[in-house]
Amino acid sequence: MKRGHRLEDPRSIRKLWRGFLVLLALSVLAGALIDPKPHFAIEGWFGFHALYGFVACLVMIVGAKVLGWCLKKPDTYYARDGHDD
Amino acid sequence: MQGSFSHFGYLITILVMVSGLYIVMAQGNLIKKLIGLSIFQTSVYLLFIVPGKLLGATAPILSPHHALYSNPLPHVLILTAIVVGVATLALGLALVVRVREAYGSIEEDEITALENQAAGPEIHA
Amino acid sequence: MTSLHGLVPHPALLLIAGALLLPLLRGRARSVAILALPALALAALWLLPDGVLWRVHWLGYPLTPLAVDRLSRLFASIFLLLAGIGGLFALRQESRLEIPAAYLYAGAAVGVTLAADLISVFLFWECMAIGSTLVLWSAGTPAAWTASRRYVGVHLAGGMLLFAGVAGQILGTGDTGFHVMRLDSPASWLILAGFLVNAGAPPLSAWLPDAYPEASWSGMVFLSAFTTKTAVYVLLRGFPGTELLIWIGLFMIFYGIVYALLENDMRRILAYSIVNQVGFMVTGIGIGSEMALNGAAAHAFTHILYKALLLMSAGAVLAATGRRKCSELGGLFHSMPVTTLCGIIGALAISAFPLTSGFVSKSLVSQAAADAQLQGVWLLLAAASAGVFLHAGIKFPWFVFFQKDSGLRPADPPASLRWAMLLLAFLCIALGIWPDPLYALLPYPVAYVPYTAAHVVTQLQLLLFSGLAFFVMLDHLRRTPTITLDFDWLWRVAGPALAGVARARVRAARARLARGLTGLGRRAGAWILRNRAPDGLLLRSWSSGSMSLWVMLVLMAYLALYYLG
Amino acid sequence: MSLAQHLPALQVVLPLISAPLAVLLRHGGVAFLLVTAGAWAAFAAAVALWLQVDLLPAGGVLTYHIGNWAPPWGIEYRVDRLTSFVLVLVSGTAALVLTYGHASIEREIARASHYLYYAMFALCLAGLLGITITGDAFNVFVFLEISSLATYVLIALGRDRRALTASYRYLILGTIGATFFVIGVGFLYLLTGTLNIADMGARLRDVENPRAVLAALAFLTVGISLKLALFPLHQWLPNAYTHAPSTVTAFLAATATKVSVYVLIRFYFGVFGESLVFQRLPLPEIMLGLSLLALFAANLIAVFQDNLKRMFAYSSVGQIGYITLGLSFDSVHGLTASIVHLFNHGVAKAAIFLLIGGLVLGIGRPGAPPPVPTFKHLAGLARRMPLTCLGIVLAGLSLIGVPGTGGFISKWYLVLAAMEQRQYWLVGAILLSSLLAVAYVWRFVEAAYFRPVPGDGGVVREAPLVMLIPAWILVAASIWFGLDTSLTVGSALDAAQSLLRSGT
Repeated sequence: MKRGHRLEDPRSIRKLWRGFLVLLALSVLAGALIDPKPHFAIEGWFGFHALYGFVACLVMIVGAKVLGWCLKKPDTYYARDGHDD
Repeated sequence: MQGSFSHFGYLITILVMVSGLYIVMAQGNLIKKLIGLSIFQTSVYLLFIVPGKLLGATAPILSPHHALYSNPLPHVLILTAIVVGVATLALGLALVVRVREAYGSIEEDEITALENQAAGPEIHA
Repeated sequence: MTSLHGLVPHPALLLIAGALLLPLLRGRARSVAILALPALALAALWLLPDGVLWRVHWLGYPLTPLAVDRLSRLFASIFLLLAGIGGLFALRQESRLEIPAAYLYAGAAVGVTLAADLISVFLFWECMAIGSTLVLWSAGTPAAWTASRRYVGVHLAGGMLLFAGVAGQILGTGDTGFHVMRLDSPASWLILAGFLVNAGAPPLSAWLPDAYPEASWSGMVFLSAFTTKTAVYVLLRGFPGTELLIWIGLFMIFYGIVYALLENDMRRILAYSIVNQVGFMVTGIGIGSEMALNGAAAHAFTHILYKALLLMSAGAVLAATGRRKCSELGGLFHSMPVTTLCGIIGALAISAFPLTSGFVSKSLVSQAAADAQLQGVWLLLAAASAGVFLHAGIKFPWFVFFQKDSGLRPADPPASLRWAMLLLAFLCIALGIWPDPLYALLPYPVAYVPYTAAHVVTQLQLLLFSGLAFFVMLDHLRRTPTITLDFDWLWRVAGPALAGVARARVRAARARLARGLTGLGRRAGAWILRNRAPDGLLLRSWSSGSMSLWVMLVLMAYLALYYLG
Repeated sequence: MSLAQHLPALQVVLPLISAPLAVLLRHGGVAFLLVTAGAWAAFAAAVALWLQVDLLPAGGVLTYHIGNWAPPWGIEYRVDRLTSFVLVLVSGTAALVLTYGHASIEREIARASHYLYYAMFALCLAGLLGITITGDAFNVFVFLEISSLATYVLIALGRDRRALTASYRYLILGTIGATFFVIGVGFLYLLTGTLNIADMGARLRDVENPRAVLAALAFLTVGISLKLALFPLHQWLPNAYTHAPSTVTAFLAATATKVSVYVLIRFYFGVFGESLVFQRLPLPEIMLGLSLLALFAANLIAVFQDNLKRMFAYSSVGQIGYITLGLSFDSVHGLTASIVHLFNHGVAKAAIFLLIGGLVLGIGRPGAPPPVPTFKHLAGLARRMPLTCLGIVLAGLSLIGVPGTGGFISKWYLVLAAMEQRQYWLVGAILLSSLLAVAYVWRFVEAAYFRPVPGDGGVVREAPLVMLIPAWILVAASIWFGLDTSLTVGSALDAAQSLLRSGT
């Protein structure tokens, strides 16, 4: 506990990353082994969900960023001018 | 002839009514206002009495010499109304005396100024 | 009424009566009462048979304040369950107002679910607004106070819409019963609008993240559970299959995700995610198939549990550190292992990870969208699932418990709080592994198996890769001490600003008007008196003189209108 | 049995004779006992009459011929459902206010004039009861003036010198109003040759001169509107309510304007409803416009008041808007709303003004003249006068129309009436105007509950029980009549149905 927790050790973080990537790969490969039973044609594509999840998140993050540029204010915004009264 | 007379009565009534109301509106002096109010009330007495009066008729006392009687009811009513009017006037005058004691004036604009002064921002209307 | 259930009290009224008596109790008696009240009410609920149990007449209308069916039993049960666990969590709350207020609030929510006529629904609905406002007040901070004013304003407005709608509906149909409605009259639109305000639907959604985070560390647990879920319940009963709701729900889903991504305050993140989750339910109601409605109901059930769990962990952090902003938190896992664990379980459940309760309920909704061949909706729901993992599933625990070390070392909360969290965490996992009891409670029979290999694998792919996206984009998600403007800007800034301008205008106008009237009075006086008194007698007697003038004016107006009309 | 037969006369006579007795005995305490006993007796008579009317078939009327002169020549007292409803309200409020008033009067009125206060109160009560019960149009005028003259004196008894000018202005306006009323009655008398209200309605059907009927209608409407403080003829009311002694304010707010509304209903639906011109007039439109003005303008002005009594006085003007709005619909639901609101608002307002009386007593220093209750005094008051503040808030909820309070019931029927006529915008207006009520009640809550107690707050005590109990009875009533509506709505519906049935 003196110099940080073992979870904060850079080495274990690297290990965690590796484990995570392996998990990702496994989940995609597992997709090949099962019958996807698609509701829609698009679902049948190999690794569709993985790709879709990733891309959708990117789009949402970027979208939020764009919105943030327009609408972000310091968190003292309402308190500042006494609007909050 | 009779018709124009009754109209004449109404005209007088209206004239008295309007002038009484006008005095109430236009005068700032509290006593003059009360006078106006009394004049205004008087018009009502006329309003009731005038149609009760028939030309050539007499007071409603049963008598073999007369066939035509005035309607007594309006007179009775107006007696009551006169009592009410006197009471109102008396009360109004008593109030004016008290107002004079409290404010040292019976001019309404001066009183209003004093009131607003005392009340500060409290009075809006 | 002769049989046993005639002796069973109305669960909602039982809880409300208890709430009103609670302030009289002190010490151990109070603690026992807090825990026993919801339990008694729950027992009462389950002793009641299905069907209409109470009929009363009020204002000449037949009311049915107590009627039980599968749907109402489901919602009433979860409300009472949560009231009890929330009471356990809030046992150490210093504010003596909060738990009575919360029980009043919970009781009213239960009352809504058990009422089978519109008037009773409305009465309990307003009671709920009062209870929730009191919960918010009991936080006792100036911020909570000002937020509660905005909150109560929105809810009164919503209540008015509902009131107008209910009155119109009863007058239009002559029926007070609360049944499925079609959007074919102004009244039903008003009712829908009133319901949607409480659901946190746009454009009035901002009240939720504005108000809830200002509640006390325990107050927000109560707030998260009842208002929005009661709205889901009434939508389920009143407007199933209304297509408009699909689009409103989808908007709420993505609104919640995007705003939560931008948010820095951990409790506001969770508040946005309430909107997001309610969006799933509203979408389900909009789809309207049996499976979708089951999904919406089940999701409301599980959501109440895991959202309460998340908010309890956030509340524990707040109570221990006094901080709410992600930019000031981090590394708390060192000293708060139980809280961290519970927060993670809640986060996994809200993300619908396999083996958690969210998985078994959310799947119902997306399966229903797929069954209805709504490909667009289905795709958006899938993206939304990924988004939920992004903003609530990873972001909340990561920034609060991990990321950089903030140096804070608060201890885990006291036993009553820990037990409340562990109980909820257990329920989240248990329902995830063994969903059959939940499925058995749903309004329609369930023939759905969530744990197929395909479903588990695809869901894992979706979630894991959104996790990847999170860590890849971590730099872009750095927390800044900012807030994001929302519709509430309209009434927090624009409204007061306009009012300020208007006030100045009105003041000027009043001066102008006074001048104008003065002039008019002068002219009128001069006109009446011909050349007398240049300074206008009418003005001088402004007070009683003007009053009499008004009398004359009104008389003239009447006469003129009568003779012309 | 003979006593029961004479109940209608006793109803008025009992308080009436207590007035001269009080003056003759010249002792405050004795006068208090006498007049209070008279008021309770009147209340008992009102309840007994209520029960008698209850025994009659629907729409039945009890009549009593004064001096055994048969109507339409003699003066007739008529008691139907609506009459007995208003009688119960007026006499009940009077009894409670008098019982409450002793402690408050001690502080607010010089001891030497106590017996006069009680005498005037008794006269005012007798006048109001007389207006309600009599079936003779001119008799209404006489009783109206009896109650008005007593009211002017009562208002002038306020400690503040502004009470004098308020009373004077009310005297001028009230007299104009009463005179207008009597002018209207005069026209009707000329047209029909009768003063009996019921008879008048029947004979008006055959009158061929609509212009004179219109004039009568206009004068009566304006005259009564003045007394009931319909916007914009309300200007006498705020000052009168503000500066009068607390008990007087409470009594007037609950009864005087309400009785005027009752007279308006009697004449509109009982007399003019029979005539042919009534249906062709833009009367509902005018009434509607003025009521809406009252709802918004008066309620808005109320929000910005600094003086608590003045705020609730303006709120009264606004609330009267609801009552006249109900009349303007000219439908059973609308009329029901008016009658119910007349009752519910009377109860809630009386409660509020009584509690404010206690509040004035609590914040005042002993010996000093009673202070003007402004928002400055309210800061943190809830902690020191919890019962008073809670009571005001609860009664305030009824003003807002929160479900579960009396105010909700009246709003409900108003909304129903508006929807019946497909005037949805009016529903919005009604609901929006209740938000204004929220605003001023909220101001009270904020000041009393959330502002810190000022450092130099002085000693503040809760009002004495003798004041709290009557006030809380009224508070409880305003809640009770929101839950159990069989009395209020039941009788209002009855009354509305019979009024409209006879009308068209």
